[in-house]
Amino acid sequence: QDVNLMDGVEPRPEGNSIVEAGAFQTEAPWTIAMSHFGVNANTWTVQTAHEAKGIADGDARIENFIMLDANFDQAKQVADIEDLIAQDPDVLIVMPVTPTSADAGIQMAIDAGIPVVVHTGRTENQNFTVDIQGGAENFGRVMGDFLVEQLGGEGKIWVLRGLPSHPEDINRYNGLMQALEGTNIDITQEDYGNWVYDLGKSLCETFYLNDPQVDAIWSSGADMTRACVDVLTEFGADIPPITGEGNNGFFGQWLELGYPSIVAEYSPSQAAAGVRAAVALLEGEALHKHYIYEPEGWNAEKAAEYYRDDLSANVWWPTELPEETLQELYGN
Amino acid sequence: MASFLKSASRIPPAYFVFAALLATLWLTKPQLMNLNVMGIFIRQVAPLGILVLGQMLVMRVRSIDLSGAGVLLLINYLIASGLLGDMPLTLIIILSLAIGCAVGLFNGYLVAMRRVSAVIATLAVTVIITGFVQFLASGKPPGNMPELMNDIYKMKLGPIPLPVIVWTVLTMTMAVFLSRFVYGRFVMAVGENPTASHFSGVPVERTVLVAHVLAGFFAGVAAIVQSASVAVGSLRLGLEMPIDAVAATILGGVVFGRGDGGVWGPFFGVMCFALLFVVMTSFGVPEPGKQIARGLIILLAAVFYGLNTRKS
Amino acid sequence: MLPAVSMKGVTKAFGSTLAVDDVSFEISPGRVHALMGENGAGKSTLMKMLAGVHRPDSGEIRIAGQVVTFADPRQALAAGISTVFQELSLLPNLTIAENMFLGKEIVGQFGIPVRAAMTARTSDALAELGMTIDPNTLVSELSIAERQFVEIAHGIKADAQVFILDEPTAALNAADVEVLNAQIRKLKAAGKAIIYISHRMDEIFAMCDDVTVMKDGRHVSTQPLNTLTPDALIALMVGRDLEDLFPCRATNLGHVVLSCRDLVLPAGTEPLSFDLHAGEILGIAGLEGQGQSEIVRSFIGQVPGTHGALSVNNTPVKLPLARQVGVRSMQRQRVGFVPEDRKEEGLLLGAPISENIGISLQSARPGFKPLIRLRETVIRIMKEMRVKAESPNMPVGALSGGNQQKVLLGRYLASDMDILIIEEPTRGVDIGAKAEIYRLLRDLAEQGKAIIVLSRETVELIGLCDNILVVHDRKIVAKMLGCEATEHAILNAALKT
Amino acid sequence: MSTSKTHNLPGTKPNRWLGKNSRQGNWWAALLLIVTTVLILLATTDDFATPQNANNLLAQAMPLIIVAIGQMIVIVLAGMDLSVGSVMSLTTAILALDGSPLVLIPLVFLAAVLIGIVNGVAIVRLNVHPIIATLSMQFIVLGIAQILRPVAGGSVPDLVVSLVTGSVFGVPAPVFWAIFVVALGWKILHGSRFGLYLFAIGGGVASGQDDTAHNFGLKDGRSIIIAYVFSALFAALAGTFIAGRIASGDPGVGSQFALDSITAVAIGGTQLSGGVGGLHGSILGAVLMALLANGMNLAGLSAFLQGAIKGVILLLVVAMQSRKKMGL
Ligand SMILES: Nc1ncnc2c1ncn2[C@@H]1O[C@H](COP(=O)(O)OP(=O)(O)OP(=O)(O)O)[C@@H](O)[C@H]1O
Ligand SMILES: Nc1ncnc2c1ncn2[C@@H]1O[C@H](COP(=O)(O)OP(=O)(O)OP(=O)(O)O)[C@@H](O)[C@H]1O
Ligand SMILES: [Mg+2]
Ligand SMILES: [Mg+2]
Repeated sequence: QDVNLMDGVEPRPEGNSIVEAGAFQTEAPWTIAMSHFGVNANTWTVQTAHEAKGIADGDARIENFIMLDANFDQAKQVADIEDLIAQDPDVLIVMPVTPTSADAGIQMAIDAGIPVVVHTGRTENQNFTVDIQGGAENFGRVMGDFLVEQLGGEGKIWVLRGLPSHPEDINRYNGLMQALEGTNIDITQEDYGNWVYDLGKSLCETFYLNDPQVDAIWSSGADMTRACVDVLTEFGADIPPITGEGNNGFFGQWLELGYPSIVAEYSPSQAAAGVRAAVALLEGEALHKHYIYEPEGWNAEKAAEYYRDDLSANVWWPTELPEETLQELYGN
Repeated sequence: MASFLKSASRIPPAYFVFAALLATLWLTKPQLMNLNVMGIFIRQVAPLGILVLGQMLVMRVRSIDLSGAGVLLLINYLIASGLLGDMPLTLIIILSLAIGCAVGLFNGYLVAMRRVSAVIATLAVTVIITGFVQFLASGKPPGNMPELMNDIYKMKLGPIPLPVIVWTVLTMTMAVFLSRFVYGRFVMAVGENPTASHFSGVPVERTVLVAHVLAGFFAGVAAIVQSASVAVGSLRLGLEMPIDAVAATILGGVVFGRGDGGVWGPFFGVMCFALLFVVMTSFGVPEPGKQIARGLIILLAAVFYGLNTRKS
Repeated sequence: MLPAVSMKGVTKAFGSTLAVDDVSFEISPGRVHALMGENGAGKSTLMKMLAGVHRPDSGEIRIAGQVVTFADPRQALAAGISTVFQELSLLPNLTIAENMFLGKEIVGQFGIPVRAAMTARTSDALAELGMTIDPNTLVSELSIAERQFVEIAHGIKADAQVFILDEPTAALNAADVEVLNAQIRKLKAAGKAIIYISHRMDEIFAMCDDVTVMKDGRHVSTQPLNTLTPDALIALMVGRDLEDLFPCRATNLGHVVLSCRDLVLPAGTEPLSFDLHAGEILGIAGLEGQGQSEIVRSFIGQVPGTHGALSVNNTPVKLPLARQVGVRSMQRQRVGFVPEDRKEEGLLLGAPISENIGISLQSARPGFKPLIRLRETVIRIMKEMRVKAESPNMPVGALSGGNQQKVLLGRYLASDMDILIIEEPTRGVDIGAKAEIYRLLRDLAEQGKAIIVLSRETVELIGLCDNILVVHDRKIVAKMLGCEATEHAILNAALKT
Repeated sequence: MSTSKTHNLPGTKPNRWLGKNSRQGNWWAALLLIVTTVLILLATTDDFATPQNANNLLAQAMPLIIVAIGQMIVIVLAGMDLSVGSVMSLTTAILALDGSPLVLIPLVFLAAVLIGIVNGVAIVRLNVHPIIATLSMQFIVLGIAQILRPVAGGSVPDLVVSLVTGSVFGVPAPVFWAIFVVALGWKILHGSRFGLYLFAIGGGVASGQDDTAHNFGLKDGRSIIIAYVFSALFAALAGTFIAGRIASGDPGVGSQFALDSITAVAIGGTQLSGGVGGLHGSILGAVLMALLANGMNLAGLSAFLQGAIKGVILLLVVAMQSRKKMGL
């Protein structure tokens, strides 16, 4: 009877509570407001915006879907949420920039009687109505476990991290640490590649030239993975086990070259799930307060099922975008 | 001897930092000290280096160009989004350079003819282009770069990667152009005193305009090299690149309206940025330490230079 | 009586240039002491040490018997030394009043400057110098002569015992000089010591009590002025007798090379016309601000809103020219314009002498052409102009004021123009060099070139020019032959009495 | 020979407020755009003219106004401070440390004074270009902020939070902040000898007469150092305001502010070459930028379009700002 927000999203088993049915039931038409942490950081963030908008546009009861882009600026997110509340929405969806950038806004909305859905990023203020959290530790651990298994618990690895000071990066890294605990795996080189291709590439070049000895590579995101594989290919080196994410370009490379890898799932459809949770609240359905999203890793077979060579490198899997939209946005 | 010492003291800070970083690597990571390895490291900063050629030029005529970020992003997006269809590479390159020049012309018109603040004008251009690209990207996110570009990027002449050669050749061309051609004197004169230049018959407005067009051109070249180095298009390049370009230029001894460092000062300014990255990464300096070390190194070099060139 | 200032064995070198070499100098209260010498003799440098701008390498300075060392001009000011520097040094973005009170503002409650009081007192100070200008005008809006006056007002209104005036009259005409003279007499009567530097002989003899002559950084002689004749003084300075200051005039003029027809200036009413012939030196005289430089500047597009027709070597030029291209298009017609404000409009101070001389020749070519070799030209010009400098690579900013002027003129000499328009050809130039410049201009005219000269020194116009136009209120009110003109006649015409 | 002559300039009656030559710069372009934007918003949206939104707008504009005032103090003397953003970040990081606000707040301002002095001394005594000095400092201070607080979080003392979000007699706290910083800015820039010296020093640099102010007997070096201290102090003030608003420490919070504050100052008509500008211009510039963000949010403009529109408006201001001098 539970509302299905998205495949792989489940109520948190412990420390959870229930949002009473009907607590926020509202007559349509609705105004749904959303503060996005940054639409234009990379193609993954763009896709989240499309996923959210896709669901909202497909629901005739949502008259007004206002999405603001904080552009990774904490101060702007504070302002954005104020401006959203000023427009008196029926529900507020927040993708926080940092653990604290949305706290005051959440409180302000709750005080004004507006329910708040938080996803894709944690907040310190726990007074929101519902949250959906991708398990960053899980993400990092899925990757870490794979490497531990591949190496038989011993060896040298490189670590390509995301954005410095970014909570997602720190939590994924913590997941890796949990996986490495008790093994004899050494991190020989580690640095931040900001989850983007070009920095990831410079980093791998520097790592390789410094010390080409490496048994496996933990990469915190797919664009960096592809960059690193490109570097190793250019140097003519063997590709050791390396971790990746659900990106179409990376799938293509992986399936072609066939190196050992695993995909940690982190779907942009979490943004769709956020809208779904908002709609459920307005419909008056009962929800849990906390949802988690901790899927298992993907192997090459599963990647092959998803891979589409007729779409560009920048589709992120899994997605809920309809075929039509996929073709329009990513058709080659 | 005295004059030798005096001219030695005017060596731009970039050379000191470069020497110090090189020595550090030599002592601690001798395995990195070969042409093949260094070539790769230097290749990483080739786009910045090419951008600096333009930045240095506009700074010499007392202007500044922050629009490089926009040009890079736009060209990178156009190539990767497939909006250009199956255009041949030469056409893509010509189009990119044309875009760079057009943006430069627009900047130059605003700065030289309309006399608006160069910082604001070029910043606004970047903001507009970035917004425009992001708008386009909402309908058509960028995809793959043509593989041919990637292959060209990886080419080498002997141990030296092609982008490094392009950068060096452009730098040499600029060095000759500025020191042996009339336009170079115009640049010097305008930087020294625009009013007096005007009365001396220097076409001040045109000089500044051309400087901006050239800066746009170099941004176009930088954009091509930068695009060739990646496999996917980007949506966000940020203003770090133009700001780094300003910093490298000043580190190279060129400041607004004055240029002790010639063309090679800023060249080595960029090399410093390359080595700084290598040194930090190979020592595994943690992020805060990296920031602090980067700041301290630049500051100390500038202080050393500043003390030497201080008026008596 | 204790001297107000005494400098003993003072030496100052810039690199390998010994600017001041073991000079001793003394001045008593209530005296006006002239400091004379050729360009680059070290006068300004000596005074800058007294004013706290430079610190001497050796030697000592005493003020009222006390040995002093100044770390900066502030301390010199506090010790009672007020200076009017040779190179204009007002801040263009401040108003006259703000410049006047800079560093010693009148502040009221909470430290807020009291604008009204400063405005009023500035107004008074300016009025004493015969100026009725609004003290809240930004200095950037002033003409060069007005700036000079503000600077003088700033210097002489200071609460000081010693006043240094380093070529205060270089940008002033005779009437203005008289105003200054009255002020100096007042200071003298109040028992102040005044050091006066000028290259104009008549001023020296009219105002000063004593004279010290310097040459090549060294002290030559100090004596009361009444023991000297002008010729004797010149001989001391130059080290030789100067024959005629002015060369002979032209015997016959050629065809018309430049004709100005029906020129109407923005604020003018009547159109004005005149012709310039090959071989002619034409002077334009008039009181301050009557439109002399507006007339010539309209030829190079610097005065928007003018109308009229110009014909240069029979090529018609329609006025107004666009500001951005005026200078260049006239240079293409072989007309050179030498601006008066050499620091702002003339020289590239940080650039070497060679570049400053060569820039016009280079800029006559398109930017994408290679540079032409100018080494020989530069060396020839420096020799012809007798520029006192270590090498052509020296930055012009390090030259003495008069030598800077020579470099500026040299630029136009190098580019071999047919017509030269010169605002103030000898501003700040020593008497010897003046004679050289006059001869040079005359030589050019003999070669068939034509020259228009603007000058505040009426004597200069009379001695140098073949014809003189007198301007009043943007109209030509008189035209006279140089050989017939007198100071009196010109002044009468200029005043339109 | 006594002649009476007058030096009255025909048609150049000084105008210190308007015009290409005024020392205030072209501040009216920003004003014009503010008025236009407000009129458009009044006509097209319902939510703009509410007291709630006025509060929001003030609070949103405040940090930028504060930093811009500090930034302007150094820009007037032909300098620039790229380290203000990092100082803001550091401020929030310090305020989110464990400790009494009575220790933390003075610590914040002590740090700012120190940073300002280092900037100033590097520029004045060690002859380092302002962009390089403050850019280096930006990295160094950011590094320190990251050490103190690697990830956003922690909690800021309640005192600071209520100083920003509270109200007195129904008047929200940001109003008092506004009055305070504007008064302080006015006093420093336009109501003191120090302020005039800033303009004098900057005007000297802009006209290539670097020594002129010094020759007037001004303590130019000391004034410049103090100016950088002020700039850092204003940044700390802005950081405190933001810390109160997000109630936590965050090493990334200031990253946009260096460029944004320079933009605001320049939009306000201040010339980056020094010597020309007015406090009101910088405030108008900062308000315009905040108003644009707020207005575009309320007008429901697509997140995908906001960037381009902001740029176009920037360019509009710029097009209206043609000046006498070319350059920065
Ligand atoms: N800052 C400086 N750097 C280098 N050389 C200088 C500097 N100032 C003056 N000199 C040199 O010192 C010498 C004396 O210059 P100074 O300005 O004292 O001459 P002056 O007698 O005032 O000449 P003028 O009549 O032309 O003003 C000149 O050779 C000049 O080039
Ligand atoms: N381009 C201009 N636009 C407006 N006013 C101007 C312009 N040029 C000059 N003026 C004003 O016109 C008046 C006459 O100026 P001009 O400099 O031609 O007189 P002048 O007698 O030659 O003065 P000087 O002896 O100082 O050269 C001055 O008050 C000046 O401020
Ligand atoms: Mg002198
Ligand atoms: Mg004049």
